[in-house]
Amino acid sequence: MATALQILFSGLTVGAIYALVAIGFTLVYSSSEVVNFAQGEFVMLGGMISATAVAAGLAPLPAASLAIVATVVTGILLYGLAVAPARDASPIVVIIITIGASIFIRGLASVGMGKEFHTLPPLLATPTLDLGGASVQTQGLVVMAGSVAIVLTLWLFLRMTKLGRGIRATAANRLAAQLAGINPRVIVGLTFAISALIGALGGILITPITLTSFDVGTLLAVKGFAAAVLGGLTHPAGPVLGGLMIGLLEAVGAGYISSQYKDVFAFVVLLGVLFLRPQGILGGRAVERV
Amino acid sequence: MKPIRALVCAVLMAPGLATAARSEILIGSVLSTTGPASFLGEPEKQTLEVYAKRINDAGGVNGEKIRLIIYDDGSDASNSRTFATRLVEQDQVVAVVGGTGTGNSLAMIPVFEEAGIPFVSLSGGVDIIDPVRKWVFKPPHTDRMACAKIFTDLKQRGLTNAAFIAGQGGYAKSMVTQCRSVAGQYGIKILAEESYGPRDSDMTAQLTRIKALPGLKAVINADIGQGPAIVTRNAAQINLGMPLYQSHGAATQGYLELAGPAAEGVRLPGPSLLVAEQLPDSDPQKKVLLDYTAVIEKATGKPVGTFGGYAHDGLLLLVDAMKRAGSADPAKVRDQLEKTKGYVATVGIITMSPTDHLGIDLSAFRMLEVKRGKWAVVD
Amino acid sequence: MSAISVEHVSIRFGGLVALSDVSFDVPPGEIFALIGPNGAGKTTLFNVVSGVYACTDGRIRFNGKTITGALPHELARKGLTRTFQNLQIFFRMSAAENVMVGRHLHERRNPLLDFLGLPMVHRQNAESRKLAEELLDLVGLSGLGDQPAGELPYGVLKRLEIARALATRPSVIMLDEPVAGCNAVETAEIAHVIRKIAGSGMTVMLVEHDMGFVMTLADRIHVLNRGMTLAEGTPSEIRNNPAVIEAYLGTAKPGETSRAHG
Amino acid sequence: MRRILANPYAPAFALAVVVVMVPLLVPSPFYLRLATLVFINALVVVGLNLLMGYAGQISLGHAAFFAMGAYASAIGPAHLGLPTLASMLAGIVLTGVVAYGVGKPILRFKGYHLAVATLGLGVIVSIVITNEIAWTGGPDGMQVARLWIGSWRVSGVANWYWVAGITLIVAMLGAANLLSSPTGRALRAIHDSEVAAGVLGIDVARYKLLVFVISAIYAATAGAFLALFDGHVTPVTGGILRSIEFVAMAVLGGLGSILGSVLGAAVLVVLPQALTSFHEFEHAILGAILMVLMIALRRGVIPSLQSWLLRGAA
Repeated sequence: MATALQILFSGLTVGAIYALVAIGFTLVYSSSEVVNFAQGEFVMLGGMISATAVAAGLAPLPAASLAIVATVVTGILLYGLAVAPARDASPIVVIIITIGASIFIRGLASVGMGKEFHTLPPLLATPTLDLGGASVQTQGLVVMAGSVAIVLTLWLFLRMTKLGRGIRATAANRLAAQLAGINPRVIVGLTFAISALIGALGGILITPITLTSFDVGTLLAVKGFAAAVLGGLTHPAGPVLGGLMIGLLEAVGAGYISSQYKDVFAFVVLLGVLFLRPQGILGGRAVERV
Repeated sequence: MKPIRALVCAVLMAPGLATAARSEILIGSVLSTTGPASFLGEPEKQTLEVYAKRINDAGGVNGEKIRLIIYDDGSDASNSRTFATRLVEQDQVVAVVGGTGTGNSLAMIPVFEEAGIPFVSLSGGVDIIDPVRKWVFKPPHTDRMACAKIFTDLKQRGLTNAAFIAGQGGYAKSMVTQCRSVAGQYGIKILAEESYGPRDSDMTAQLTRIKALPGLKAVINADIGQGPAIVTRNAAQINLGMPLYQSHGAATQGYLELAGPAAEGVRLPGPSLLVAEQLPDSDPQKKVLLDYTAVIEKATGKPVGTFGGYAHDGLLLLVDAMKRAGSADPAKVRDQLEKTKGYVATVGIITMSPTDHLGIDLSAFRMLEVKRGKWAVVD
Repeated sequence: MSAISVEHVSIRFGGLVALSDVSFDVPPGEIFALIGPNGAGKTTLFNVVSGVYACTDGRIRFNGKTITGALPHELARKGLTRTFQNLQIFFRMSAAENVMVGRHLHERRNPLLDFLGLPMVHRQNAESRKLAEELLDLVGLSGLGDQPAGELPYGVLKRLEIARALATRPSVIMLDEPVAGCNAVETAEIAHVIRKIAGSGMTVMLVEHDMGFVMTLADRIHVLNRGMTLAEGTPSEIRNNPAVIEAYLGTAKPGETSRAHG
Repeated sequence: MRRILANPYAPAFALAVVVVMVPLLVPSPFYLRLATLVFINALVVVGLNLLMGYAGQISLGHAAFFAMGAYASAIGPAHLGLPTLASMLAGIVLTGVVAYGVGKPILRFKGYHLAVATLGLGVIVSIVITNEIAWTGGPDGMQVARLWIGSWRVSGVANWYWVAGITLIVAMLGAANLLSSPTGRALRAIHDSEVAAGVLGIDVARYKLLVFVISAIYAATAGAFLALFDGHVTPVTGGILRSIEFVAMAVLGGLGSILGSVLGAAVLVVLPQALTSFHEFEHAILGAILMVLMIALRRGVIPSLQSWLLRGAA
């Protein structure tokens, strides 16, 4: 029982990390149909800049703020300089541009901040908690709470504010939104900024668990992308569900089946789910129109 | 079609810009300074650069300056081979020191063997020098030696049932494979071999599974990078309740910082480099170790580690052989490398022979334990 | 025996009933029109008959054989093809290549021979190309064969789709709004083409909002409203049917040209 | 000009000229190795372009097929006692069979789902290669026996340059043949409109599977060549980053352009060599160049240049 609970917590912790990465993917995708493969670099910048600033003597809070501001600026620059100029290109070309951007950002980060691994102190003073015979990292709970809080805040923002409604309108019908006086370039730029913010925040929250280095973004982006697609690219809660599912599958795979083949297990189940629900777990039903 | 042909030619010509001035000794190096093995490759690169400059500042080798040409293979063995070809054909180096991962070294060896250029590998795999190859030498400890050191310690402590948890990189897999092959000789039974992915952030599921094994006495973690720190923290988190061993891949200051208090009591086989100050003054290695530590800390502001030490030993072995040969001629340098005798390096005291291109024995490793956040010698 | 029999066909999307218990028969060689206000289910019915959608209930027969649930390419092989309301042109090909794709079923197609580029493949290409030119001539697009399809105007593409469908040598051709967006001259040309192909014995089913076009061309007309059959009969019967008049006046005028999904 | 650009065989002819010219122009065998690597990568990318650029189906897992060809050529002689040539050919056929079996279910996916499914395929193959140490040597890889064809020992760059170059030319000719045939028209039709292809009698699922298998065979052949050329193979050969690199080559050169595939491969193979003089800025510059090229030539280098040239000529 305690073993099962321990494995459950492991899965939830990892899943919450994937979810944090995945949220950024879905936000940009739903407003622009672009999959931004540089999302992982936002996560990296959040963690790396904070850790570098802390190592340089800054207090954690200013360090985190600096990291968030710098990452958001990066997100806006990425949109303004690289994605917006290619807005009429096909999605695959935009994806390659974001991959180029992620190589570029990673390259600069390795020069500017070195290739060593870094960590950040956990948010809470007690590092672990005993729950029902299993031990869980408090930071894991922070990450879970953080991803739920981010999704809720995002949901409220999209529903309750004028800007948020503008994003939703652009997502639903770009042309109609444009006719209603919404500038889609501003809106998509905004979603890049917000997804950079979420990425940076995520990077800061997960670093005490995952540790960080200049190249942490690549594999996180791959897992986050899978989580986003699994959950449904357009549903706000999709990434959380998708992330948690992949995390749990990996933990169950590692704990009960084979730790070498846990990713194989997770991917096979993931593909099975996609067969049954091609629109993703929470995605809306899509009927092809001809 | 003309512009395209011109373009192809222009692009193909581009790498030809770097040509050698003949008054220098060109030493090539291919390292994994990006990709999964960058944790090893980066300190190797820093060490090579710092020491090349020091050697030149001190007058060079046989009156000539040395010039390093370092390429990053991105941890991809096919790239290593391309760069090895480039070093031989294009840059026309006289010797090569490098090869971060075992796979990278193995992929390059045929190039150097065919060209007749001495190659000092920095990788851990025993396959590199066993069987002995004419042009290939290797100062680093082999993984098998690390296994032997850990198993000896386990046996002494009566902890004969052990389990492995390892990453999926070359270092980790090679270590586990070699340990498995010698475990029987030390009377150690390996009850489980668990694994985790390259960027996994939580290994409690695997550790929980291991912890539940009946009769298990110790857990060994073989990996480099962030993996050992996370495993150490997770082991403390779930209260593993038995000794945790790391490999020499974790023998860095970075590991201590990342793992924090969770590392207390963790043991690992490490080079004397990490405990140089604790060595008695009579120890022949002490001066070399302290010198290396001081030089690197001054030049890079970063603490020394096992892998940077390998690069130090590799480069200086080559230079030593060149000095004894009185020339940089590849064949003469190779012969002198093979005659290296009692050379004091960070990994140990190296004595090569036609049948041994490794040149160190088990005494090169010390069993270290983390005590109050620092390395302490326990044997 | 009917060329097409639709028997009690219904289809639901989630909770939405798009077609409910629709039945009709189309005898061979007839020009049979489906009309109805927007959202009546005309294109959905086309999609069901041509195998693009699977119906929830009911049966469809083609020359007496049940084809319910068959895939589009299987129906094409049996001799049933169609055009689309919103153009489904192969924009990255030339006009002639579009029509040559329609020849697919009648070409020898062995990937290995194709890969090797044997002379017989080239001979066949030349043959297909010649037939494609003939069909382009038939729909009034002579000389446009080498034009990239992406650069042709809407009215031309409508006719290109008809030529492409004819290339499959169907016994039943379904035309979804063949003259939508065409000017009077083009409409007359297309009406002429449809008469010509029907005259050769081919069965034509069509959906069209242009009432003048439908009334002069169709042998019989089936009227749908909100997924259900409202009426069926000859053009003069339909023109005088009170239920049809009410349905149209109650929603939209018969001549409306909105492109909304049917 | 327009006629030359429109001729489907022009790219293969152009490459044939390059293949003959390069050995006369380059100063050292290192350049021949680079050229050979370009040919090998281009072989994968030409196949991938048939899949992505003509049939419109994405694959983020083609390195899996590349690695299967490579490891088959290594494992046959090492563990099964087969001659290298036989195991290479068997490996290529086997990869085609695997692509058929895997493609059948996953090609039902479209767009990003297909991307994730093929990514999953890549991850799975890569994990198997990494973990089945007894067969594959694990992350450190394994040695590959030399290839003998009759009494000809195919080794060294002088041999492999010609083998890879000529194979690439044949592969490009085959691709060009395919595209101007019923099969190729069916594939291009599927790209523009699956539903229209269907009502014209094209068995969409079958043709997707066919082109998936063809592209897998191209990749496996290239993988076998790389393994035999290098004499050593490691799991990085089949890693997901390699898959993404192939896609980047195809998109950079231009989807739907065979010549573009070769150019895309050439750029991404040669560029890292040319950028080594920037030392630690190498990767940042590579990323920046990739971005700028894609923004400026957003349909890919060759299609963008072609339309520019045509406009100039008109």
